[in-house]
Amino acid sequence: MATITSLFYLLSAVLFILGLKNLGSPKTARRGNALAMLAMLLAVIITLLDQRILDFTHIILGLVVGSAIGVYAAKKVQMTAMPQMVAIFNGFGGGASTLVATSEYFQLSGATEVNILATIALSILIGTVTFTGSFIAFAKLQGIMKGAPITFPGQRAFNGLIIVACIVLGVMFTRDPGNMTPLMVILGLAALLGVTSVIPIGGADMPVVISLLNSYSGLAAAATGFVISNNVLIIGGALVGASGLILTKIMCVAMNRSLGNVLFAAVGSDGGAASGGSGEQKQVTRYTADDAVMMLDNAQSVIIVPGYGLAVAQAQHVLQEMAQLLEANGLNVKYAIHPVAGRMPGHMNVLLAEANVSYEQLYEMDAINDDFQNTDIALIIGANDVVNPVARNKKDSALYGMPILNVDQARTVMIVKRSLSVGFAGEDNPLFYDDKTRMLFGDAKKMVTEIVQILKS
Amino acid sequence: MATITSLFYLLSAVLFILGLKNLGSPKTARRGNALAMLAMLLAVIITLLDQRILDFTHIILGLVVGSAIGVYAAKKVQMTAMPQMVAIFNGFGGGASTLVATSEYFQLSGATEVNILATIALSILIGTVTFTGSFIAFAKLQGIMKGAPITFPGQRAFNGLIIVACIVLGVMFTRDPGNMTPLMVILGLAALLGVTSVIPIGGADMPVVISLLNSYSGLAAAATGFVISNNVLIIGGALVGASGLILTKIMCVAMNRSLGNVLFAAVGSDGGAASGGSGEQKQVTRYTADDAVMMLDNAQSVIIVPGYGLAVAQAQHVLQEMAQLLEANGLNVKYAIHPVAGRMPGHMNVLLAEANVSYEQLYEMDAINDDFQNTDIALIIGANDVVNPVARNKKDSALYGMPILNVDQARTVMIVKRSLSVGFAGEDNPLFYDDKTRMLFGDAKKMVTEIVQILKS
Amino acid sequence: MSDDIMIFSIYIFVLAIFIGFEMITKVPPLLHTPLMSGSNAISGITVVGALLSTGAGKTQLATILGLLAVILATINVVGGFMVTDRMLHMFKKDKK
Amino acid sequence: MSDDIMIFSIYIFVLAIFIGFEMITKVPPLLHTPLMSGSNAISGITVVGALLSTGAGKTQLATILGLLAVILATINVVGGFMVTDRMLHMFKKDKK
Amino acid sequence: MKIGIPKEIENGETRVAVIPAMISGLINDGHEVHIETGAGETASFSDADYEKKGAKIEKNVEELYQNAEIAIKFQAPQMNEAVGKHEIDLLREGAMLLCSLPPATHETLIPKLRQHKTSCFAMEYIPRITKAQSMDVLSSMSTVAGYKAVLMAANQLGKFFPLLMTAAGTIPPATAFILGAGVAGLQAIATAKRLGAKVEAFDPRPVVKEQVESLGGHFVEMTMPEDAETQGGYAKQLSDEFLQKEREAIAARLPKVDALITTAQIFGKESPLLVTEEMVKLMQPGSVIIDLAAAEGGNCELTKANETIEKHGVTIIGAVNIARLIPVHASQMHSKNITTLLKHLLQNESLDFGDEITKGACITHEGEIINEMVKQNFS
Amino acid sequence: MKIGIPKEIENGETRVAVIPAMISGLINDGHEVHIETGAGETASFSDADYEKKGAKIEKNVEELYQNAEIAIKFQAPQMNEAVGKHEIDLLREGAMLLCSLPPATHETLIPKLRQHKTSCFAMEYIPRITKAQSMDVLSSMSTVAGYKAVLMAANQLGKFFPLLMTAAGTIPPATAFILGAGVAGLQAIATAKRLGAKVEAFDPRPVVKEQVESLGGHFVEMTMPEDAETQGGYAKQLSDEFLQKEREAIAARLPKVDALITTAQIFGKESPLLVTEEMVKLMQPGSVIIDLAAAEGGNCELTKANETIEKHGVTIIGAVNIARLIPVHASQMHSKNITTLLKHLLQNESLDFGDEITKGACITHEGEIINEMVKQNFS
Ligand SMILES: NC(=O)c1ccc[n+]([C@@H]2O[C@H](COP(=O)([O-])OP(=O)(O)OC[C@H]3O[C@@H](n4cnc5c(N)ncnc54)[C@H](OP(=O)(O)O)[C@@H]3O)[C@@H](O)[C@H]2O)c1
Ligand SMILES: NC(=O)c1ccc[n+]([C@@H]2O[C@H](COP(=O)([O-])OP(=O)(O)OC[C@H]3O[C@@H](n4cnc5c(N)ncnc54)[C@H](OP(=O)(O)O)[C@@H]3O)[C@@H](O)[C@H]2O)c1
Ligand SMILES: NC(=O)c1ccc[n+]([C@@H]2O[C@H](COP(=O)([O-])OP(=O)(O)OC[C@H]3O[C@@H](n4cnc5c(N)ncnc54)[C@H](O)[C@@H]3O)[C@@H](O)[C@H]2O)c1
Ligand SMILES: NC(=O)c1ccc[n+]([C@@H]2O[C@H](COP(=O)([O-])OP(=O)(O)OC[C@H]3O[C@@H](n4cnc5c(N)ncnc54)[C@H](O)[C@@H]3O)[C@@H](O)[C@H]2O)c1
Repeated sequence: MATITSLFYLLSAVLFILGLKNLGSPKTARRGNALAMLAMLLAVIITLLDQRILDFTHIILGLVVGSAIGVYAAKKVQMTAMPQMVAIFNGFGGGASTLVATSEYFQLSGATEVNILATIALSILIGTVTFTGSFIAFAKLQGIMKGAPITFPGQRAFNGLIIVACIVLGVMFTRDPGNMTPLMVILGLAALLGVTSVIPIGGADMPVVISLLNSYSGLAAAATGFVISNNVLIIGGALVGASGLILTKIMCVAMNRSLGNVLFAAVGSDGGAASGGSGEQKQVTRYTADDAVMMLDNAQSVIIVPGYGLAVAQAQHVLQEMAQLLEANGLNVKYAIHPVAGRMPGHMNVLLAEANVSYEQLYEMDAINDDFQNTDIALIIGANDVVNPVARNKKDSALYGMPILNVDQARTVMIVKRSLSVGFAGEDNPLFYDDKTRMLFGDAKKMVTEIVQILKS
Repeated sequence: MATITSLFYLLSAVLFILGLKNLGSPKTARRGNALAMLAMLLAVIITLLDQRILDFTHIILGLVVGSAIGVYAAKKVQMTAMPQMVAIFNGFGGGASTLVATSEYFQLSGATEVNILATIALSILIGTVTFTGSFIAFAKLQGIMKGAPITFPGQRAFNGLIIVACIVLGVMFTRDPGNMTPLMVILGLAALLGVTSVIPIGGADMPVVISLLNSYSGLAAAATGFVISNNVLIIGGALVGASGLILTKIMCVAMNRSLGNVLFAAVGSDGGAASGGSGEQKQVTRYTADDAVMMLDNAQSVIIVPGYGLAVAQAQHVLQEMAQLLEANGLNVKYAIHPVAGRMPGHMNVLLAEANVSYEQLYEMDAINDDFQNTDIALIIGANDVVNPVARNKKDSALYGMPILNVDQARTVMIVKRSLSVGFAGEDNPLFYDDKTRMLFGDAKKMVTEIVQILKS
Repeated sequence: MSDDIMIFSIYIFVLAIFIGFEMITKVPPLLHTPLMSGSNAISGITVVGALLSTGAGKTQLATILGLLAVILATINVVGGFMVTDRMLHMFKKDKK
Repeated sequence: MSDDIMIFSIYIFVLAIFIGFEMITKVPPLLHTPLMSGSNAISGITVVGALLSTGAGKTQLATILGLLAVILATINVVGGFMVTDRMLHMFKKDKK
Repeated sequence: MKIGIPKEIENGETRVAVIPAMISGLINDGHEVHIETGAGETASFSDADYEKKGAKIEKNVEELYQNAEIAIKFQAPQMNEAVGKHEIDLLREGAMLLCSLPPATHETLIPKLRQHKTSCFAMEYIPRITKAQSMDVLSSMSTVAGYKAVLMAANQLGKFFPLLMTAAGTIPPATAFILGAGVAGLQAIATAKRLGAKVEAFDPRPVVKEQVESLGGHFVEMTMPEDAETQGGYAKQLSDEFLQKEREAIAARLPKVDALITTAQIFGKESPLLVTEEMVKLMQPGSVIIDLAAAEGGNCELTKANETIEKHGVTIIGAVNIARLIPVHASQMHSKNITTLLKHLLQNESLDFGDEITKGACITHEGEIINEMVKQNFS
Repeated sequence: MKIGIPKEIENGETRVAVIPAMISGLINDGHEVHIETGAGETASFSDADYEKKGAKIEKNVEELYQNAEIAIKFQAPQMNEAVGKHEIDLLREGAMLLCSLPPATHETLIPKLRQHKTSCFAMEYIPRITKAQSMDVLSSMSTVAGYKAVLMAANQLGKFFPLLMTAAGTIPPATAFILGAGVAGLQAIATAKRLGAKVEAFDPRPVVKEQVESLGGHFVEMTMPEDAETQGGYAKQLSDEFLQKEREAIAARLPKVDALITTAQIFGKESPLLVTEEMVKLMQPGSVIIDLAAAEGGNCELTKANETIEKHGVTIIGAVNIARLIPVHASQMHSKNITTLLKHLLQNESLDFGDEITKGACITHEGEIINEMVKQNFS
């Protein structure tokens, strides 16, 4: 019987592995989630069949209550509040690990091996840090707590001290498991550590912290697995522990930060990369080539708006390659040519002709300006003035009165340029800070080449 | 003590994993091999420290003799004979597994669990199939045995029958472990199975078979691990078993075959894809874009020879991108333009100018023909007649007397075209079958694009 | 827990860690949150421990703690998977 | 071998299989033979079993078989790693 | 209002101020359009084309002028020999006149315009600001000229422009050297590059380097004693010291240049002398110089406006107004420019001299000189 | 041997048979080269350039011919009005003559050549086989002509070739239609494409479609009643039925064509009539036709060889020998072709009429007609 159970747990573990693998790639993510759900269901069912379970009342109560809350929360939460929801769920997971370990402690009978005791302490430590840490992250994101870093002198030393204390207490605990004081102190210190290690981190960095805490909660689960000698816990926990760490690293890389910098530098503020205007902080949405491809994958139509930057980067050939790939993927691709794009009349025409873009794909401003509103993506490559909305309404602007391309009517605007700096007319461009705009910072040739590569793979 | 040993074995297992991972990518392969060696050394040392070992004489004898033979063989073997050497080593590995299992059988004392017995039988079965199968593969490759498939009616049914018989015998054995006859019959049948399952496979497909047998020998080692309850054997064996299977699949894909087709179709003949001339089989070396990049990575100079196929494929833009990447990697890149490449005077010039290839990189035939001999790679893209050596010496050829580019003086010649078909003049091109020529079959644009992608990643 | 089992558990842990490292290689930023959420739900596997603690409940305290654990873990699991699914749904919305 | 240990061994085996599958993804054809050779050398890990069989040799026969096993496995290991190294060396030859 | 479009009378003019396609727009704006018979002929537009769009064909030019509240011309007014009267004298008192009015004509024409109380708007005085780009006839004609200059050079040269590696030997690419990379210069760079020449360029404005390179041209660097860029896109008369250095740098390249296209102009001033006779001698026999600055004295010492001469084996084309050699499209662009200006001027009830464009473009109005620059020069 | 290179006397000829750069090669092969004074002038090569390479300048053309064992000319021999003698009569008895000898000249020239026992080798009769590509002067001159034809068309057209989207409106691209995609046609396609035109092309040989597309041109399909390709790269005289269909297909495109370049030729025959007067009327006023087949009657009914005419608003250029408008490089290519032929002819002690090229190119030798095709036509 135990053998059969074990083998089913193994099956569950295998499904977790497959689920996680599939979750990591856009095409299979939904299947991955389904596999992971299946794995969880299987694990729960096997467990319920375990002969050690004597009483089902509490179990059913717990499952029903938990499911109800889970479903409610998941349905109610707004898309924009996803990160904090994940944070709070994560906290619950960590809390659960602490509770299980504590519960197991109270069920210990007679002499117990050191390793069981040690993993109990470890499980409580990690679980509780995850619990309180996640709640701080939640509070910061939800606005309950100030997003800005909260620091006090000696913070890092203080945190270090807590960890040392926990280790000492842990050793004390394994020496004299009967005395539960050290365990409770560990619990308390861990709760404190969760708070003190998250408060110095800024709101903008919270997603990274949540990912890290997620990794912790996996480790907590694995530790619990050691406590109750259950392999599926060990495997599931270890998977999450490891993949969470990798994900954390990936997220740091995407932000151009190191993990150490995120955790200890206390620089995160509310916005993403902000700049431009005088004084007031404006926010832009940064995208990577990967994001762009994901958007393009889900779009049906794209209008490409080339500008002087395309010419400077000499990106016309690769742009044409990208357009061809997109067309092969079933997108409707057009080019919108503003009459004064570039630095001489017909500048864009020369470039695009060189790259063999068919004349049929080129539209002059008047012919295409009404199409933007029915277009999924306006992809602006090295243009600036010709899409600058100040031309419409800022009377004192040098651009005022010049007709522009209505890119802002497209569902999404993606802009490839190297920075937030101005174009020929020297006017700041509010489009960069628009809600529907995504900035792809980089040299046009490099960025489009990246997109092409991803489209191909 | 046992705990420590186990942990060291774990370390060894981890090193194996890292070693294997590194072995799979060109940049890290040598490090991977070193890590795997280290892992093996560690495993052997830990084992030697095992207190169960009472007598070292045989061990030392075995290690010394084995090492001597191994070193000798590894030093003597010619590069071209590598596949058969791997086959024979692999056979020895399988044989060793069989011997260990047999030895363990003779050391069994008292009642033994079914699972031990079952794994002994399994280990012997797989190990022996590997052993004899590898030797047949060796014999075929070395020319000791005819490379062509050897088939007899009912071969597959016969092999199936052997497997069924082995299972029956295995069950018998676990029922009455004292009776060693079933085990010995299994051994005999396995030996036969190794032979009968490899002889119908042609010489050209042998590398795939060796890879598959390699996977088997991993599984045999894992089975042995179960027999002696040793995790490092289980892990190491499982790693090889799984990765060997994947590699086998990759190799099949590279040959455009399915594994089933390789194992059962009995089509493999001596050559690779051969074609062309009348009757006599000529052999070409096929390369993939990956191979090409590996060669380019290790080269210092490349001369690109464009021809009419470049124009047809409109691959000029991506070719220029490739050249730029190669230059960025430190290669010396030149273009050699044959006076009549393409279909009109200056055809290549128009194309390459459109792609913004600098005039300084273009060399006319007379200016570059002497450079080929000092060039690592001549990369021919969609050209044919202009590099056809029959122009030099085949008097009755339409090309005879036309000066050609001396690409055959380069160290390696790589040719991108879609097939082995002829060019404008309708003459077969013996260069395709030259020893130093590698054919990259495919549309020029697609192939060069692939190369670009790999160069970038 | 015997030393043997401990050792085996460590083997399993280490191997699972390796798998975890290998599974995730290149994730587009838009998938960061869903992936985090999904793997967070997986870490709710601790529900198995909670069930055993509660069900086997040798003391009242242990059972209560176990019950709490079941509730928290279930929220994590159920909410986590559902939220992930919602997020993943979103990405498909434009493809008509 | 107890059932428990058998189960654990199976876990380890399965996890290791997964790792094996994941490790190798895209291998350029030129690396096929070296990779095969290198992983073949790894499968010579059976030498550990051979050493134990020989060293613990409870019967003459077992010892002899073990000795043979040691020899074969050692050839596999030593020869395999060396040959792999030679092949890998080759690829670097042009880089002066 | 009543718009009159006379036929251009300047010798060699082929363009027409407004093409048929633009007539409908004017009529939609409530105007009545009269056009002199045959006005579009040289640009391949027939009277019938105009009539189809709603214009009225007028045979008598005197009547055309007399009826017109607004007269639209391409070139500056001049003596109409056929009727023996100056075009300004043909105008109604106080009429509006849209045309070109280059600085050189001011001395004779402005007094006449003031006298007739003509509201004269000159295309070249429209401020070169972003929102006026669609009225910028200088840019339009420079675009045509830059393109045409390269065609003329390629057509004149006894060599190929592109590199050709053929069975009959290798033809090296021609080298085109473009002096001045304004609108015309950039277009010349792009066109020469398209045809496959090696293209080099120089301009004293440092921002231009990137622009030249964005077209695949090679920017020739030279040490410059001063920053040469001024507000509004005009280059100021550069110091003699600078020009001396520049000439040295140019001379160094000339032996390898097959086609030299010079476009260096300074609005309202004589063009800078960039190529002396000595320098022409450095060029290979058979080379070509297209001097787009010919009208303002030329960038080359030997240039004769409107003439093609050969000296020291080099052909020198004094290219004046060569946009007229592409009459169809030059007229199309001009029509767009001038009608956009008209629309701008008439957007309010009355002319709004608070408006930058209206004020800048207006030379005379009710007998006064309006444009500040002209006023200063004139007094 | 003694080589003599006279100055070309044909009216309008600018090219020279051998350029200075090729003289050294001839001298290295042991020849002595005499060239008539001023022979290279029109191609920008001075006597000094030739002397530098070792040629001797000869003032007296009669002496030049009398001393020459081998005479090398570009054009077919003709009456030299200056000395009052026919060039063949100037030749030494039994001399070798390398030149052009188009079929139309045969009737008058071959008897003279036989009479003087001239070993005459005609460039256009070199078999168009792979190894003779470096002697193929037809390909060389077609290359020049194809390029030049586009320049002429672009220069003549009152429109832009490329598409331009500007502040002064959008200039649509010109459409260039190339009939016949042989060497000249392909070069024209490439050049027009470079300049930014929309390019369409047609040729009855089906293999040409891929070639046109490899240059970015659009191949116009038409249903063809017969396969039109024959051995050796020549198109045979196509049936009337085919030509009728072809004209219909062409007519369907003409209203949108701005520049029509026709290159359809059938060696030794009159060129096929592809564009009738009716069809010309379909074209827009201002359009251009460059007829490269003008010398052999032209592909357009209205074509007048060597003339530029305007009819129905369309300019039709009867382009004969326009390679001479790029004298430098046309001469360079010809030099390479003709010296390669000479080298080939002299590679053995005596002329080897077993050799395909020697036999093919030789029109007359010791009084006999050698080339099979000529022999047949002549008897
Ligand atoms: N067409 C004409 O005839 C003509 C003539 C004269 C002036 N103009 C003026 O030029 C302007 C044209 O507008 P536009 O939108 O085409 O150009 P723009 O407003 O000058 O903006 C070009 C943008 O391209 C970006 N860029 C430069 N190099 C890049 C690179 N390598 N990769 C990616 N991005 C790059 C720059 O931003 P980063 O620095 O952040 O990358 C810059 O903001 C108008 O103001 C027009 O009036 C036009
Ligand atoms: N330059 C001139 O003026 C001129 C004029 C007339 C004739 N020719 C003749 O043309 C020939 C030119 O020699 P060449 O070496 O340039 O060309 P070629 O000998 O005609 O060979 C071109 C090769 O390109 C390959 N190809 C075609 N499409 C391809 C694609 N999409 N991707 C990859 N490969 C493709 C074809 O092989 P697959 O089908 O296997 O892909 C073909 O063998 C000479 O014989 C010359 O005499 C030249
Ligand atoms: N804001 C706008 O929208 C707008 C509109 C039109 C033009 N412009 C700008 O104005 C610039 C000039 O316009 P343009 O083409 O009418 O100029 P232009 O015809 O007056 O002069 C041509 C060029 O000659 C150059 N030049 C002057 N002295 C020279 C010398 N000694 N040597 C070499 N070159 C010399 C000038 O720098 C200029 O680039 C344009 O390039 C453009 O950037 C801007
Ligand atoms: N083997 C070689 O090396 C070599 C050398 C030179 C040329 N060639 C081949 O010969 C071909 C023709 O050479 P060419 O340019 O001297 O030919 P050409 O000047 O004799 O004729 C020009 C073109 O006119 C076309 N034509 C004939 N009748 C036509 C009609 N009714 N409508 C439209 N087009 C018509 C022909 O097909 C040919 O393409 C070349 O394209 C080339 O492929 C081969």
